[in-house]
Amino acid sequence: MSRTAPLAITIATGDSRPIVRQIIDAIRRQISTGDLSVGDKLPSVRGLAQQLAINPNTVSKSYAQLTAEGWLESRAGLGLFVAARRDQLSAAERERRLGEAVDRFVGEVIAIRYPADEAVAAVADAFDALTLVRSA
Amino acid sequence: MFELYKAECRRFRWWALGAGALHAGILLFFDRMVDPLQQPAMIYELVAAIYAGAGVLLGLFQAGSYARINQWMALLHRPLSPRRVLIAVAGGSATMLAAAVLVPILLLLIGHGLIGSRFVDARHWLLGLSGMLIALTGLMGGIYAALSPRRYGWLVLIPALLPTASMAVGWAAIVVQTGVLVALALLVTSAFKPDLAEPPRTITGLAGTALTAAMGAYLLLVVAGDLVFQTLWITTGTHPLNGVPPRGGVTEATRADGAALIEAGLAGRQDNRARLWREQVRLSEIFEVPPTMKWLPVRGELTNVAPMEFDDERRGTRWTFSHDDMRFHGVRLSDGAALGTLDVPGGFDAPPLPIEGGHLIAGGSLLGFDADDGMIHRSIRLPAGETIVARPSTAGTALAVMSDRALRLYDVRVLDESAGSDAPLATVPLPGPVGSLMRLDLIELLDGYLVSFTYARDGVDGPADAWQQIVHVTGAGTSRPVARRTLTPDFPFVTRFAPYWISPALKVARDLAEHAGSGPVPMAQRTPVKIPLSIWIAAGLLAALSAAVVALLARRWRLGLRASAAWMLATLALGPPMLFAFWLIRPNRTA
Amino acid sequence: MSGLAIETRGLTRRHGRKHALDNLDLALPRGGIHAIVGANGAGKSTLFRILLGFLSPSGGEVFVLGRPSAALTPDDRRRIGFVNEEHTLPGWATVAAVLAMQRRLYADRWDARAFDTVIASFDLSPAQRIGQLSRGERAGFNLALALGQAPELLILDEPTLGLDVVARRRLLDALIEGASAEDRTVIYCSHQIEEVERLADTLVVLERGSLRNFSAPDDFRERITQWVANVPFKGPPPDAMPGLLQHRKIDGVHHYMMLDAEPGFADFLRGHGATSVQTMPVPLDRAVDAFLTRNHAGPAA
Amino acid sequence: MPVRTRRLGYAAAAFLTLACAMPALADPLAAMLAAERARPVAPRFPRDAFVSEPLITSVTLAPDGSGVAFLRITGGQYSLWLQPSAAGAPARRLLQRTDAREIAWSRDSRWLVMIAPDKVQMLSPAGDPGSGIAATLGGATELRLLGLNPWHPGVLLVDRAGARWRLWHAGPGGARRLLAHSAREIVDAAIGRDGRAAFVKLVDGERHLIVARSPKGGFHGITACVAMERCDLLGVTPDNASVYVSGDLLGERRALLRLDADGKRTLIHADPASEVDIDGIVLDRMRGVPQIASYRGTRPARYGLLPGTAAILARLSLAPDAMVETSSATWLVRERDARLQGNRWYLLDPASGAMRLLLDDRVKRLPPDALARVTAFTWPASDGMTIHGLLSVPSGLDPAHVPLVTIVHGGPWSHDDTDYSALTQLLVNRGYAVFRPQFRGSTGYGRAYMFAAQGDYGDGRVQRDIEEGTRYLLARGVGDRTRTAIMGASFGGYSTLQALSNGSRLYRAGIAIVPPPDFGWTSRWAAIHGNLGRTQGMALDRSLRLLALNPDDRAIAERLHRQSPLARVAAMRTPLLLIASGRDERVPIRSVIDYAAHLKLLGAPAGIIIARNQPHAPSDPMAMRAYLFLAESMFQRHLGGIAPAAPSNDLRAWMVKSLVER
Repeated sequence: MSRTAPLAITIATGDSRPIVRQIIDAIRRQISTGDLSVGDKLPSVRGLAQQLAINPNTVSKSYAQLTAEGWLESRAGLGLFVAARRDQLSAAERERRLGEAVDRFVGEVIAIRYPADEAVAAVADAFDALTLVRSA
Repeated sequence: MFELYKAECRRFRWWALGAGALHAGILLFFDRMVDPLQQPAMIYELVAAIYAGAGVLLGLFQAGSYARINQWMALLHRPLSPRRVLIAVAGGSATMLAAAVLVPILLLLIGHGLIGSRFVDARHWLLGLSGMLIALTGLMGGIYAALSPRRYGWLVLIPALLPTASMAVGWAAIVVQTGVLVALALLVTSAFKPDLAEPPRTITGLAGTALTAAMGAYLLLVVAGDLVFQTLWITTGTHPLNGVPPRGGVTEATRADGAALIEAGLAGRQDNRARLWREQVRLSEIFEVPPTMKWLPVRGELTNVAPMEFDDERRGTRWTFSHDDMRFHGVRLSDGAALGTLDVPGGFDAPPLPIEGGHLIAGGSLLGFDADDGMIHRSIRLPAGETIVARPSTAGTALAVMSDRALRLYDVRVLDESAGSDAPLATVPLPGPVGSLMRLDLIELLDGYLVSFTYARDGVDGPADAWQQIVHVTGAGTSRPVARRTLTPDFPFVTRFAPYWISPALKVARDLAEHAGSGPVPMAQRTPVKIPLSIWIAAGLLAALSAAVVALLARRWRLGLRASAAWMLATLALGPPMLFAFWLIRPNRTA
Repeated sequence: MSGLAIETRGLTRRHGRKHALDNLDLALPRGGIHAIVGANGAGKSTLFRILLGFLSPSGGEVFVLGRPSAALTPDDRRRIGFVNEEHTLPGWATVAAVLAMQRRLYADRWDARAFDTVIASFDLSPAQRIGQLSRGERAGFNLALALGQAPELLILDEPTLGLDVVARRRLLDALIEGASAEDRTVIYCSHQIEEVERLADTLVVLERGSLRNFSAPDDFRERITQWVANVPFKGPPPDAMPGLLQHRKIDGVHHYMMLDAEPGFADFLRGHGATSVQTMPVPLDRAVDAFLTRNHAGPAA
Repeated sequence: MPVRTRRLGYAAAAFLTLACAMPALADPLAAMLAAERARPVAPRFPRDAFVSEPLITSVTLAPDGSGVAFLRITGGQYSLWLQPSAAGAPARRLLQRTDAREIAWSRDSRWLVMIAPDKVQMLSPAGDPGSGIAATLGGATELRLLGLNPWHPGVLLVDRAGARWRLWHAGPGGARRLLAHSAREIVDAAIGRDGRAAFVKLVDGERHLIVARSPKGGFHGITACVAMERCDLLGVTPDNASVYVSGDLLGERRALLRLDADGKRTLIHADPASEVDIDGIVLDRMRGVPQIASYRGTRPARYGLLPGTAAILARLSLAPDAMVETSSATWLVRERDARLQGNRWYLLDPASGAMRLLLDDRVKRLPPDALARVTAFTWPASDGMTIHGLLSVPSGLDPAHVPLVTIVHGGPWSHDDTDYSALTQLLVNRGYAVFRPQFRGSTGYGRAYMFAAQGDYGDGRVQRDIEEGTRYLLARGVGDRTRTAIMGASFGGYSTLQALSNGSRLYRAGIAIVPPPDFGWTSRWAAIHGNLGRTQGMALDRSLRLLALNPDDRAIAERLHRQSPLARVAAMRTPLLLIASGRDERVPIRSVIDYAAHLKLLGAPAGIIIARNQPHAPSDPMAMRAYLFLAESMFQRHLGGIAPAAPSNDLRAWMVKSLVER
């Protein structure tokens, strides 16, 4: 039986994102950055609720969505674990989200009058760094 | 529940200890100065008022501390029925209050009894009990005042003042006080429920509250109504008793000097004899004989009309009367040593009331303490069944002795000669019940007397008939009426009969309650009131009208049919006070 | 017995001419934490008092755990815990005495563990008198007592009011601990949206005695959106904008807070001359604030 | 020491009282009228100046003559004083306040006996132990004072235990000794020098019995005083075998006599003129023997009974009516005269006859020379009996043209004496002649004179004496026939009412003060109700029976009623002022009011005044002043004369408060 991985996340009330959303984002980010590895056991609903001082139902909801999105998987009687990575989104959806992300990015870059080529280079560097971290 | 009781006891224990110590200290102090068991009634009334006041304050404080909504919810929202919560909470404060009141009294009484030279009558133990009952009544009143809806709670408390108006004596007084306490406790129970603003939920609680409130409203209407009425009269300057009272009226008769009164009484006669009498009246000294005392001692009564004791100054002895063995007990004033008992041959018919001049009134006997031989002698003994109801007074060479049946005139020397004859010079049967007699004036004639009886009690602003009767008493002691005139009431018909038309039923109930257990009170004999038919009709119409208003209100408040009917019937029976109570209670549930 | 913890039908309570509760229909299911928010005077306390039978409704019906609230029996009360904002406890009694009384009263269902868990985070001595406790200590003790009685229904009327951050955090922990019990329904009333956001399963918004919202907090939040539009001229008249909660003009830019904005709202604004239109979600506290203040700040309807 | 002070009682001229007597002169009328005509007219004095309140009382000389004790009255309070006899010695106040109303010296002059209504106290001026209460009077045994023990410091007391009367001696410190006891009431006693009761007077039915102690012990009767005979025990003779008695056991008039143990009566002294009763007997207290016998009247006389006494008395001839107290050293003399307002006391040195003023109770008094003389005279009644009377006339005026007021004394068993009288002096000063008849039935002129009334107080001889006296004076040129009035208090008031309603039409106005409207009714009432009737242990009804006024006799009652003012009320047509007392203990106010009401009803010209709180004989000086004003006004209105001065403010206030006027 594996130990529960520590889940170093915080939530902020008063955020424009609901707490469910914040938990989901944080876990996703930790999985993406490798802070959580596949097979890591997540805190129990009660445990996380206590940790974050929130309603356990909220934790349940977050876990449920992450599970539905394929980030987590439930092992009967044992708890929730980080699932093996699969693509959960359709191609079209992925394309749309990329478009949104690019739009936001481009808007911000234009706003700071940054040269486009340097911006593209910076994005490339960021991706490289991400790869390095993961492989490390 | 027991924990709650204990907690409440603990809450007040220091208060109870402090109050009890203070109480004991004050009693001890007064015991040093005077005999606390032989004070006039007024002192006991004052002390009772203090006990009641202490109870009220405690009740207001305790219930007031719970009456705020959060405290109230904290107290009642628990797995206990409100009644049990009440028993625990009120039981705690009642226990502490009763201890603070009763323990010092008992210590005093026990102390008295043990000292030997003093005695404690059964009635004194009851007096202590009564003190406790009154304190607890105050407590319940305070609790009720704090918890009951302000709209009508105060009204319900008015009839709880019954012990102050009750004529009950001895055990009966204890019964009346207990009854009031129990009734008040039941009313508190009915108000002791989560929703304080609502009328009682149970039918019995509601009915009890409504009836009591109706009685309160009745008393308020009768007393306050009269006050308002008279104040209005005075402010508008049309009060019948402003300035010169109306001629031929009751007030004129009660205020007139004796001569004018007797002359007015004779005004109806124009014969020579009456003219001579009138001349004599103008010249004579008028002797105003006090007709009745307010109270006479009754055996076993809790308090005293006056201290039941007198001093033999020559021998330095204080004689105090014991109701238990109906004898005087002597104590030497200098050192408090017991000096035995004092009796009169034939015993006392009733507890003797010491009056001026070393005389005593006891039932039908006038007795006197003779400082020479240190004995009590009987000066006058009336025929069996008659009671002396007033302080004997001198009228020239005669001693006027009022009994409940007759005015008797004795040679004034009857007081001095203990062995002398006590045959009266004249016996004048009273022309009406003694309780209605307001004043009695007489003059001496050459042989005999001319006596004026003015029957006007309750006839000034009350409903009683008032009249004046002149009686001629001959030298041989026979008497016959010689003139009579009716005194016209000074107050309007409407106000005089207000207690009746407002609610005949409540009038009767009030009288019954106040007279219950009164014992033999000869002064209570009154001329029966004649209630005119119009008053009955007015009372009926008012009741019907009130019932109609109740019906209207009940419809507006969407009261259930049976509840509406019950309220209407009650209003029909009790009249406007019930309407008043209904309007204040505003029942909103189909009960 | 219905499956609802609380049910009111057409519940009305008047204080004179003022309606504290106005035809309130509310059905709170068993289980979960139901937060009730509303401005002062929205009728929350009135509702609780009626629920516990300490106030009679002027109209309508109320059921608590399936029982008319006016007819709650001592046994019903045993299953209902209630904590008010003052944490009313007899100030003259000691902690031990109050605890002993509570244990005896609820002997058949006393949950020592729940009590101990909560009380563990407060440093109380049994000999202390209630009157000597700090407000936070008293609140903790009170909540511990309420949880110790293992109620089916726990009604909390602003339990954290006036508490400092530390005490509030402890209390919330205790509540989370206690609320997770099976089949327990918690009704929670607070002005602290943060707490509501953390705790509530259901957000009940009361306004002037009426029910304005009954949903999960996130659902509520999603109903409210903020729009920033650059409209050179006066902008559309407010009465032409159904669902407008708030409108402010800052530096010539119009900020609209919209409830249930229609899909074509951006076009609507452009149609009224907006040169740019942007929309964004709002945090819960602002959403509630906007919702509750619409009738104060907004133009007269 | 005069006998009267030994009686220690309070004598008041009042209805149904029995008092002592005095003699009068034959026919001095003409001389007196001439003398008064020749005197200058007296100036008018303010009315209130006539009222004379006593300021010093009970002045009594110590038997050793060392000093005089007296009571001073200040604002109603009595204080006890001692004035040493030595010249120039200041008076010393012994007690600042005392309840005593009378004081006496013990024979050894060491003790003052102070007598209050309810107790007897003894005080040693020298401070001997034992001062304090000697006896508390009254009580269960009705302890009362009999008199002073003539030999030993202390008093004689009588009380009653069950059916027995007991005679006690009580001395300093209250030590009491039983002297005698009897199944009959003890009313008098003479104590021997051995301190034992030698002679005792007892009540025996309608008579008194004098018993003497037998040598073997026990008492035996020696004589009886019957039919109202007076027999007062004065003291035991030096041989202890006999007793001095003042009484009328021998002859008509009261005299001084000796009564021996075998009942033998020996006259010692009686009025040589056989006219009046003996008035005063002074005993030599050291020896216990009579020293002086005196007789009163306008011709008073004094006789020395011991060797040398007459000589000393001769030196006192300038004050023939003065009262004397003797001692072994100096004598005390009280000046007495109708024109002397208040009192003056002198010390007389018996050896030299020098008199020194000791005490004067008035700072200011009306000048005696400007006041009226009182002259005794007699006239023959229509039945031949000689009747006595007193007359005073205004000086310097023709007596035939002055109004005449007849003042009838009360009692009726009493008499007017020649002391200062405020009423008489006021009326004379205002120009009225004042006639005071000593009608038959009056005392002081012997038993026959008193019994001559024969109980006929209706239309009988008594009333006729009064009216005949008035007519006699008118005939002798005293008084204006058209300006006569009659007044009197008590019996005098009765007589006034009689005179005004019996058809005689002699008087033009009358003032009746506390009058019994029906003599019979009042006597009966008094016999039944009054607490006033006992004289020497004799109940009033017994006395009345002896005076032919048996209250139980219906015939007498009916006669008296038939002839009473009450029965004749309709005949009252003369202006009358009726003054009654609201607290009258002798004439019940009810009877006066009944009569007054009848007067009012019948429209009689009568003014009624009731003094609500006054007794039968008011002692209140305000009452006296008020009555003087009322009398002056009444007579001025109906007899003419000078208008009276209005009452002063305090008097008017008192009258408004105290008098009911109709």
